[in-house]
Amino acid sequence: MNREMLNRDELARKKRIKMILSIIRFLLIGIFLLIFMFPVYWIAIGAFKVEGEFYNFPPVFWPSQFSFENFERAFTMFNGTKGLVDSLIVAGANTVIVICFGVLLAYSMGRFKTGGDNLSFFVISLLFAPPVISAIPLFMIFRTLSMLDTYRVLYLSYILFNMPFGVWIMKGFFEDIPPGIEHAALLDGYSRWQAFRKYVLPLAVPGIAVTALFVFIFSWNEFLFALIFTRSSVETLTITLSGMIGGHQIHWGELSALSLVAILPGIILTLFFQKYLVRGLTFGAVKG
Amino acid sequence: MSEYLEIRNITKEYTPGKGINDVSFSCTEGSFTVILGPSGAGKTTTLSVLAGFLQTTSGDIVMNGHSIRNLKTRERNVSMAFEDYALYPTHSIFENIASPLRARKMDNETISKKVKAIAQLVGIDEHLEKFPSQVSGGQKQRTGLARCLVRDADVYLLDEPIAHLDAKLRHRMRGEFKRIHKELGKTMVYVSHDYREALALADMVIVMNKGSIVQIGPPEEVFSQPKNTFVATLLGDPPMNLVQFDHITVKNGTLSLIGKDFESSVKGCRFPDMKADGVSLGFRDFTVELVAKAGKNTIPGSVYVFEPIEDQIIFTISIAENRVRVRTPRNIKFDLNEEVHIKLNPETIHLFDNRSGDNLEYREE
Amino acid sequence: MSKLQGNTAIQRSEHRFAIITALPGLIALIVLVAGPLLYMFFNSLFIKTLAAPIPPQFNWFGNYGKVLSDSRFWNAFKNTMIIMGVGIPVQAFLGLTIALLLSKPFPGSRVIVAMFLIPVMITPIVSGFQWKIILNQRFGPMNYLLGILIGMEPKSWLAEPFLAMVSILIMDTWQWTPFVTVVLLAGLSAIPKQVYEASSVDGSTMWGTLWRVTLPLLKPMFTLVVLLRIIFIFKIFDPVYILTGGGPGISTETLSLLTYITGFKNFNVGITSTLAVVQLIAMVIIAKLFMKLVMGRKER
Amino acid sequence: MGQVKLDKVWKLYGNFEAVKGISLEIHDGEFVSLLGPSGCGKTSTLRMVAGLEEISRGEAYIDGVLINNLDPGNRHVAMAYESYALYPHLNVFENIAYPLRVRKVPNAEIKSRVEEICDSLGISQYLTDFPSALSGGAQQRTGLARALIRPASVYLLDEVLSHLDATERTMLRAEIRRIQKLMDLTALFVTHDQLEALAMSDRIIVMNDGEIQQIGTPEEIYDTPANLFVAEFVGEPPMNIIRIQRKTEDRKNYLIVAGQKLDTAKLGLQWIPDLDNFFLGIRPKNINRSNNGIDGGISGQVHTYEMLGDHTLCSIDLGNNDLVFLIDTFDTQLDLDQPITISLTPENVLFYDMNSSELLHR
Repeated sequence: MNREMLNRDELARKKRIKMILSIIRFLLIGIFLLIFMFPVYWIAIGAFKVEGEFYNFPPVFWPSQFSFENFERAFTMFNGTKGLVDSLIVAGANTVIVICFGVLLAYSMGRFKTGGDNLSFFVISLLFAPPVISAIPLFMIFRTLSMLDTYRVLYLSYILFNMPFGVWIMKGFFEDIPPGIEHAALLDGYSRWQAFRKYVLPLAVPGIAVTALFVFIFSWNEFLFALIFTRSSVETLTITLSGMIGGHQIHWGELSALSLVAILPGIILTLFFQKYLVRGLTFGAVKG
Repeated sequence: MSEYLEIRNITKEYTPGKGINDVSFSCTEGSFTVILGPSGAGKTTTLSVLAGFLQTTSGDIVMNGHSIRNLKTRERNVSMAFEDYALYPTHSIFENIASPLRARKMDNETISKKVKAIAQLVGIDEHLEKFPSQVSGGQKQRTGLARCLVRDADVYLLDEPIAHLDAKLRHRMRGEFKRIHKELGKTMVYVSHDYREALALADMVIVMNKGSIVQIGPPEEVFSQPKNTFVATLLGDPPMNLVQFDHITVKNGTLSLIGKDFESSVKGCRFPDMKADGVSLGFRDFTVELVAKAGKNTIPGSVYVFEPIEDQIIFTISIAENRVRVRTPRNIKFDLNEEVHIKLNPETIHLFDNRSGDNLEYREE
Repeated sequence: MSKLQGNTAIQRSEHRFAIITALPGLIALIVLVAGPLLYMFFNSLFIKTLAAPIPPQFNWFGNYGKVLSDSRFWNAFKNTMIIMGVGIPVQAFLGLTIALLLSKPFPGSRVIVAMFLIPVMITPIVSGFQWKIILNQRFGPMNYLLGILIGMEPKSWLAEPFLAMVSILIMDTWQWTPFVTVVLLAGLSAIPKQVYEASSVDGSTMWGTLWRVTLPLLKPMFTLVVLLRIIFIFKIFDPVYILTGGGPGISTETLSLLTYITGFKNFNVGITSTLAVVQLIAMVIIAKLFMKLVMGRKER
Repeated sequence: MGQVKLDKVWKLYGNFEAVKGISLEIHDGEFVSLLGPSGCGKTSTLRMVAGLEEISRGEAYIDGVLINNLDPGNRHVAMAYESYALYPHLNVFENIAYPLRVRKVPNAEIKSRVEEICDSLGISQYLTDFPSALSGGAQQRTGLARALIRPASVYLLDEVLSHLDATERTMLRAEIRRIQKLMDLTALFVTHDQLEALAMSDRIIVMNDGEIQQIGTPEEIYDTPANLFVAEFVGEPPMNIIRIQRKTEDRKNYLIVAGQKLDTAKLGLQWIPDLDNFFLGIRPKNINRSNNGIDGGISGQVHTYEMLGDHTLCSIDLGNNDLVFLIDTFDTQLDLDQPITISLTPENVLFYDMNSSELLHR
């Protein structure tokens, strides 16, 4: 009986320690979450502040009233609408090009090892190279072709970083599809091309769709090439944003409002495609 | 019956450990051939060469009198079931089975009729509307089998078609295969690593190891007259026992065995007179008896361990460095490390050369 | 490659299929990507500028010598190294801590992890801009919060060289620690549960298991994440451009920023191309390491 | 010392009852198997003994000490795992040495003890290899060595043979049994393979649905399964279970089997249950092919047959797809659908209740 009592005590003590540990754990998670979410919160809250609240000290952590006038002004007075539309055009066109050209190359590399390790290495090197290093030669070529400040110049130049990315990631998706599927289709009496169209491509659709989303967001977020290759007739969202910070007076409210719009696609990808996000960001090295 | 499918001296150089080397065999029309071997033996490579996924480095494949070596997979009219099923995840079970018929542009009515008939034969007819991800492993395997059998092919290739089923289902499917083959009467080549499937199903067994053919023969022959120690230990559970001896002599049907610490002799053997060094004696667990005292045709050993299995006991006996397994009735009792004697049956023992592993009395016909 | 070297008709047709499917993408890659890179290498051998209509002058490898002896290049190199040398260890430590906190799933943990990840996919120039607000000397919340929490005097974060570098490190750490966390989380989830159980039955304590089992098994993931961070820091441009613009002076100028300024503020084509080639070579070496790492893992 | 006692132990996962109040005892030096299909609660039971799962209700004792609240490391148990659970970053030597390193045993002693245990398990040549370079058999030997290297009250073996190929499995099976007997270890072994349980155990505990179905020696379990579950689970091929209807005419008992009327006396049965409907259980080995024409035979036709070397396994269709299996050493070739007559060995016939599925005794 005595021994049992001892055991009861010990059990209670263990339960207590376990509880304290888990409280500390969740407290720490909460603190980290707070820190990492704060900048995003600050943008979001800033978008709804009225003009004067920006210059208050201590800063306003919760606006007295939520106003939509920053959004209104960002879209009407600060070129926000053009930025939005141009970003959609450029990112959309680039995504279509990269996926259409990339899918077949990725399939060929993934299934037939076309080009072997050398081509893989070539693609991955391009993927890792800082875009700024291609800016000068591209600028000179585009200038010679009189393509500066057009839509074409952007969605073509974005191929530079998006094509290696798309090909590399989709290659991984095709490698995940067992070759037995095609063997079975060949035995059934289909040609290579039919086997690809009828059985392999449908299987790869989810992977291709997520890759497309990535490519779209990378184009959407792009700033450097847009800064160098376009001037006034084309103006993507990132340029609109940087324009707002460059002048004599920074329009904090409108900037926050437009920033909030700009980061939405990325946030959506993060929240709904978490599994693929890790795979994409590690270039397929971690399969989420 | 003529040779329907002939494989002539096929060699496939491939990544190390996966190729096949100078493989030749033939199948008569309507026969059931089982290629038996451990993993890495080249069984699947052989099938892939027959199906046309892999191209031979040299050699020829002749079907019905014509070489098919230079035909593409879809021109060969062979059908195949895969070990990992290789079903199309984006299509229903029905469409999976219908796929070979769709490729041949058959009309919907014929397709529906044929698919339903074959689905019933393999027992998957209740799941036709489902998708591969919604059915069990056994049902996937049946689907793959149905897709393979639904069309009229010259040869059916079956790659470990029941390997992933649980023991009870595997046992049942083995029986079903026999009936399906009888019903369809088609030429089938079946790959397996399980000797039971080979013994139970085959007209002819082809034993492969490391990319080469080791022995070809009817199942009973491969079991009772193994060409070498590899075949002897591949077939049977437990595998054939082997005991190594330094010298042996045979004279007038008396086999004298000389080991490290002991000598024995077996009278009444069918072996011709000979003298040899480094020979293994082979016998199966159910052909010998365990006795307490040395006597005629016995060899001594000690009990390493004993395991009761069902209504029998399997004794593992140490004979010098060798361990052999002997099956006895349940009433035989010996203790751990106790000395015992194995009484051999001179009719059912084999002699193998230690170095080459060859059966000393095996003759190629 | 060996699979494609066919001699039979079938193999030739397979080969043809592989090439035809690869061709469109390959041409796009070569024309748009490889072409300019070759042109860039060609340019790096000339004294050439867009600022004045002077004919280009062939200079062998003179530009390379000039770049490698330029103190501004070494300053940018040093700054890039500082971001790597300080940022990556800090992020690795923080990332591991958070990964360990999150490693045991709890209700809602997936959502929490997803929220943590938001900084990674934020438009880079927006992250530069938001930190510009937060670190604002007069009305930014950073000075306010540090003031009430630890009683620190308000600092002019972006105006002093040292603090400007700290600001960039804070921004980079904010944006990339969550990335480190999820990669390590993936690594943690790949460690079989039974290994931990074996360790506890074997009598090891929680800390002992962390040191003897968890950390050694996470090593490949650490290597991967460090390699990827090095690549990303080489590329970093937008947020630094917005937050400090390389300033004050050139105290936070990175290699990417220097390349941009040389090319599009000073219009010096030859030197810019040279800078670009140097960075490309560094990347090729890192790509080789990455391939080895990824391929090596596949074999296991 | 090595005794385990479970007293009405429960494992609950939310509302799911994985283990339903089982009680059992394992004696010193005994090898006991927990046998059952997956999901029967056998692994949960083992993990509760190891301390890897909390005991929801009831009490567990090792050597008389209540262990409910002890950490796994303090229970005097050692364990080997189905998937080996080796430390991938440590070589074979360090894997085996791990429990000793944790206990801060001096290096020299570690070295000699590791070498000794590796010798007896035949893995001395792998000491510097990493687990990923080893065959399944060598990995499992390493796992066993890690468990055996330190003295424990009870050794817990969780499906340790199920990932190995047939040859390695039979070899290791014999070696575990030998080491256990020679060193007089107490072992609790979890398996779903009835053959392993029969071969290795002193006693077998058959579990299903979180409850104990039968506890007994291998002979008892095989010869007289306590209910239909055990009867069908133990034995390969499983016991034939035949639905029987009893009829009494002219004070003679008749059994109706698949529509065939059979005379009890001629079947040689000493006793039959006093019920109208019940099941008859008979092992395939105890069915004989009788010569045609003998009374008391059951007739049917060959459904399939397989010659498996030393024996032939044959399934007989008694009509209505009621299949029975029999094992024999036929010399003659059989044909599919060939008519055949079979008889049962009377002393091996068992009867089971139709409702409770329990064994019926005289």
